[in-house]
Amino acid sequence: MGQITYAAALNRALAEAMREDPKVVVLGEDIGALGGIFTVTQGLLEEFGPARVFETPLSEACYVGCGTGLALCGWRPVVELMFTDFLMVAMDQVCNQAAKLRYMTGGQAKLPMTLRAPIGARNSAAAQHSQSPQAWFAHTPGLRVVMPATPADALGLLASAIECDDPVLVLEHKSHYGDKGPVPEGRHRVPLGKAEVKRSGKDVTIVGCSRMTLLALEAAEQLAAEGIEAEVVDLRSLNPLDREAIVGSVSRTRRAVVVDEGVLDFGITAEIAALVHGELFDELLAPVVRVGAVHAPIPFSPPLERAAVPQVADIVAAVRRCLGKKPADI
Amino acid sequence: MGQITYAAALNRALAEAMREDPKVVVLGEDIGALGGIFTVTQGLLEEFGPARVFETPLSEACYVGCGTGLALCGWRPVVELMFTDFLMVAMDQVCNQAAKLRYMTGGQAKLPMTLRAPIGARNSAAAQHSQSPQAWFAHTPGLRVVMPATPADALGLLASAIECDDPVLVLEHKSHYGDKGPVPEGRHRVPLGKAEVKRSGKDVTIVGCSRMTLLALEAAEQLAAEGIEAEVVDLRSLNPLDREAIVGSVSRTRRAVVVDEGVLDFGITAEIAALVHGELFDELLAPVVRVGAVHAPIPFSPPLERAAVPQVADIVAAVRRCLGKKPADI
Amino acid sequence: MEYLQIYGKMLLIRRFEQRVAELQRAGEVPGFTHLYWGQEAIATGVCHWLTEDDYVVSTHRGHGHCLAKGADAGRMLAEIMGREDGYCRGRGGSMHVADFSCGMLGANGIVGGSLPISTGAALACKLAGDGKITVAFFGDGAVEEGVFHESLNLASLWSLPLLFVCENNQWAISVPVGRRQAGGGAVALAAAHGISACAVDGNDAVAVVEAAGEMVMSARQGKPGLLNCQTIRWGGHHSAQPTRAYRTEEDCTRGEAACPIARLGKRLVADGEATEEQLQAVRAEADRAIDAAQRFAQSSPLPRAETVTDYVYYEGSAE
Amino acid sequence: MEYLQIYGKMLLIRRFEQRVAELQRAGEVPGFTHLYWGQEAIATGVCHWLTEDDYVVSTHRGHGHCLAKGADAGRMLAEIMGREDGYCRGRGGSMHVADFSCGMLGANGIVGGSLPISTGAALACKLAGDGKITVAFFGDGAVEEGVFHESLNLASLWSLPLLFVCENNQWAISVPVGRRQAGGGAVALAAAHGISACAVDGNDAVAVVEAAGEMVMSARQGKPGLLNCQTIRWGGHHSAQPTRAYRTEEDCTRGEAACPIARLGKRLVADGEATEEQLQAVRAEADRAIDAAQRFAQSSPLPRAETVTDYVYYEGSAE
Ligand SMILES: Cc1ncc(C[n+]2csc(CCOP(=O)(O)OP(=O)(O)O)c2C)c(N)n1
Ligand SMILES: Cc1ncc(C[n+]2csc(CCOP(=O)(O)OP(=O)(O)O)c2C)c(N)n1
Ligand SMILES: [Mg+2]
Ligand SMILES: [Mg+2]
Repeated sequence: MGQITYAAALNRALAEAMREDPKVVVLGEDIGALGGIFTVTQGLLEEFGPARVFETPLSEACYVGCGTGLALCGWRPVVELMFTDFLMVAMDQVCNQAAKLRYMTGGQAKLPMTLRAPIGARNSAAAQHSQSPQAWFAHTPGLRVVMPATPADALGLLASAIECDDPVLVLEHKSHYGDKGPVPEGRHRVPLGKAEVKRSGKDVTIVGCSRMTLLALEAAEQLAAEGIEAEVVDLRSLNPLDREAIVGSVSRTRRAVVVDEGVLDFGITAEIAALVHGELFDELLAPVVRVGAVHAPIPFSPPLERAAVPQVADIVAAVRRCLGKKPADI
Repeated sequence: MGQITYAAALNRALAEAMREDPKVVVLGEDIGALGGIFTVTQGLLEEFGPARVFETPLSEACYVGCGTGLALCGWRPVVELMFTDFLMVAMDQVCNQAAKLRYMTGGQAKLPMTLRAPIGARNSAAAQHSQSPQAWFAHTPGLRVVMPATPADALGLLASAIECDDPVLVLEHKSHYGDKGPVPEGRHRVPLGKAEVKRSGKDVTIVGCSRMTLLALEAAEQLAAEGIEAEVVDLRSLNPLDREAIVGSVSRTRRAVVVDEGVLDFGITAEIAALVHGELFDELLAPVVRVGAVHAPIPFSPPLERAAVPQVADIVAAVRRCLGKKPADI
Repeated sequence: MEYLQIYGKMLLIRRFEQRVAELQRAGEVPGFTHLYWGQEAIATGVCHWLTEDDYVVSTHRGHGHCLAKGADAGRMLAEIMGREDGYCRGRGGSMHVADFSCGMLGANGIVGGSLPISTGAALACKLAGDGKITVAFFGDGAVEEGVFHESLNLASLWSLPLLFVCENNQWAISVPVGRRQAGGGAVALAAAHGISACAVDGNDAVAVVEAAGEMVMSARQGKPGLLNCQTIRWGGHHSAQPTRAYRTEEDCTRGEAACPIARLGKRLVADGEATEEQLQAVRAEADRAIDAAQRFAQSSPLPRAETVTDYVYYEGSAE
Repeated sequence: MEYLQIYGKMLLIRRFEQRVAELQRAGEVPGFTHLYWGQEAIATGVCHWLTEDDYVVSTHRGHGHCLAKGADAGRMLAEIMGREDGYCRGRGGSMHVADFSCGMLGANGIVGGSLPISTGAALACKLAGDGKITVAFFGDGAVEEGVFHESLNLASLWSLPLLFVCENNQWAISVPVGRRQAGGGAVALAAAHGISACAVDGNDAVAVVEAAGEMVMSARQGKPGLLNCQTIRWGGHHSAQPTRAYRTEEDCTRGEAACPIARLGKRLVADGEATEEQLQAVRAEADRAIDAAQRFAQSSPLPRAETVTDYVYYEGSAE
């Protein structure tokens, strides 16, 4: 398996899909000559030309809607949002139109549109370029949501998203684009709705997705040195949510920590925690511990930005708490 | 105490605030001569004139932003959205601008803006006029969210919202506008962030807000006939969330059912359930039971619409399940 | 002959809307319906030039567009009555009625919401390269929404085969256009975006047909256009709304005086293109069609509650 | 004398941006900064006519607007460096810098995002009735966003004391305006909305001052206007972006040739309004001011992590 970056893996998924299926087209801002501000669409304009690669004006609502119209008429648009934050300008087109059209038309509409958008607090991009609002989209029936953590998952999930006949939102993490990882050479698909145990362990389950999966793996390493064996479940998809995988893992470890980069209150971790408590009421040895972003917009200044979103140390501390260890015990 | 409708109570809150404070102005579509499609702004144009009552063009993003600008410059705008669904067109202005400006400016901005918007599935208004997306807004730091269930709370919460120096979203329920209820004659305020026990009981706590509070009260009546005494906690505010009231009630009843009209998955009930399980891990006698809308947009046809959102019978069934009674037991 | 057909289509729409209003008063139509009566010349005149392969997108006031594009009155009425045999199996209702089989991509409950979607349908037409076009119908209120502007820009920039048809009935619910828009309105805005635009009397079917004919032809050649049709909203904003609360008596009755159907009928007879008897026959035919539609709709069952989560996704069910 | 002050302000902005770029290369400025260099004549020429009581709203490229409106370079630089003594206590950074004490209501990370807010500030000015106005600065890219259109309509409809200032530097990141907009651009669109608009050479400080003077006066009388300033983006979209990837060498260097500061300086000397020595003194003064600003910023501490949830709400803390 070659080592390529997350951005290159996404790029490969796009290029392969465009080669295989002439109906796949891409739309977005600065995705032509520049190749996207995170380089994910590099080379596509050269290879596929301007009848497949549509560089749009600065009007997110319109070009998301344009993707919807294309999809309704038999195309497979992949629409890049420069930052997930800008989806707010297109919220009606995403959540009120695309996500609902199939249902509202009683199954007439088929809407194979993929939306790609970067999340995450990184490099002091501040409050309007750093959000992780996945909870909003996971709360929107009709919209599939996936959040790859690694280059291989980025390739496999984006490829599956493009092949899916429903609208899929692929939330990419800004911190990952430059990260290298092993990626299978040939055809590679990660099915929507399948979590993956990225590390096995018997003492506690850490559930996360996107960047939090990577931090959870780091936390698990540190904990291993203390003799705590953490299992790391990477959700990969929020919709469909792999409830079986979550419950399956925690039914073995009987303890769970859930981590998310979004705001903690009313966020992703609440659903997972409620699920685990509900399903494993008698098995759980301790309350689920939730870790998420603070109750604030993402701040600019580096020490504040770091304090705003979960860090490895926060996950380690949460696991210890879940295992009933007071900070003083350690 | 006189009996007035929910709509009249909201109208009274607006008129009183405008009389007391010349800085209070209202903006929205059809709020002038027509008095708002749900009659909440009736008479305001006549009493306060066009320099206090601003009927806007059909451009939600712009007039929400206009409210923000007014608030930044010392006014107290109350902005009416005709349906909560249309907030999606203004999402950036609500969640990316208004909610964040105080933080992003390091406390310089003071943003006393009230947004009013009707939620709820009622009368076959279908997928784009029936949503209850409160979870999105409760997940947005910087934005206060309240959801009155009764005329008295509508008056008291809207009055408090207008006096609050932060942006407050008042989610009104479409089904309630015509409902009458007792309302105190004089000055009446309901503080933001205070839940209310609307019925006492010892066997189980039902937590809800807005219309679900009323259904919970009906359910409690039915259950009382079976000898089950349910306590009904009306959240009234989602932000601030009255965690103490929830935990306090469930710590006595040791069983909880949480109801919300929004989509169940990743919705409001998840946060409440996670909270209760986390805080009362050893006290709870049974897993929290969650009741919410199905995983679908709100359908048009009456039998489907009814099936989509929680009904009294669903709450009754949930309580029985929480008490460990199988449907066959009853 | 052509115009007799147009007369018949307009009449079908009128009778359809009248029946909807009746059925709604009788409690058989749930929710609110925004009736198209009085505006029939626009949908009919524009769709006259379209084939089944062309697309249209529509608004909350979409019954007329649907019928004019070729949808079946029975399945439409079934939808509006929330029945299982409706086009959207009762999930959509009046505000979301759609018939993909005839290129009608949907009414829309969000003012302006279908305009961005129309740019995508038009881009699909352009990519297909076979002369297909998309028509976006919208009201004067939609002109105020930002997506109108974004969609005009995209259509102009990409030379989309897209015809914007503004139905300027002067009202958005209770507010007249002059209290909502400054400046030159849809025509001026389109022109500023480099889109050729013209205004037409939307109560004159012949004028609409002629103006639309040219614009449809241009659109087929990749030249987007905008047609601003002056018209009149006959009733309240929706069927249950008392309109006299905010409209003068004169404004309320002006519509019937300008009735596009009566006007076309008179003209056909005066020009010797049709006899009074022929018109009578067309009217009788419309009545029969609506009666049949009603029978079809009323005989269709309501959807079963257990199916509430069907059709959310293409693949698999909710989860 | 007036123009010598304007020269000094432009130079202050230039030196500020140069220092930001240096500090960024040295790793002292987190994130990305969108530098205003080359566009100084616009902010300076427009703000020349404003008092402390007038409001401005700005964009991601907002340093110039801030300084021109009267913000302190030290507190700004502290903000951009993420320090506790920055205007926003390090919470905002370059893209959200604001100084309410001088009426600068904030840069904005969302293209077009501040335009709706400007209508509210302008309505506040109108309601105050004391001749105050609001100026909204935005780039040519913002013209494509729907809120631009909505805001123009509202300003026109309500006769808001609002001046729209488009800084047309021809680029939005890597895409030139011709590949993003069809039609007549900001001026034509404003005119279609009934707003008086004109274009001006944004690299010519004198031209900007003169054009802005008239428009500010009109705005004070409740007549909104739009000023479209042609200018040039000197560098990459942000300070770290290599610009030559998508721009011709010629386009990259054309800015320096048209430098508004050098141009004004030459003109002042040629017209006998200033001597070379006076300009020299102004330059030295700007350098001193920026050095002082840097010392101030560098001596300010970073915010403490424990304060991360401060300033979310006015009343009480996060919970
Ligand atoms: C984004 C949005 N804002 C407001 C509404 C509420 N609304 C429904 S129809 C309507 C009036 C629309 O006027 P116009 O576009 O002229 O169409 P008409 O009703 O006159 O046919 C309004 C305000 C809506 N549905 N969507
Ligand atoms: C709604 C939104 N879309 C996209 C972006 C990303 N973005 C930031 S600046 C920029 C270019 C803006 O161009 P222009 O308005 O001309 O300003 P300039 O950078 O040229 O000063 C873009 C696309 C954004 N910040 N907000
Ligand atoms: Mg209208
Ligand atoms: Mg630009």
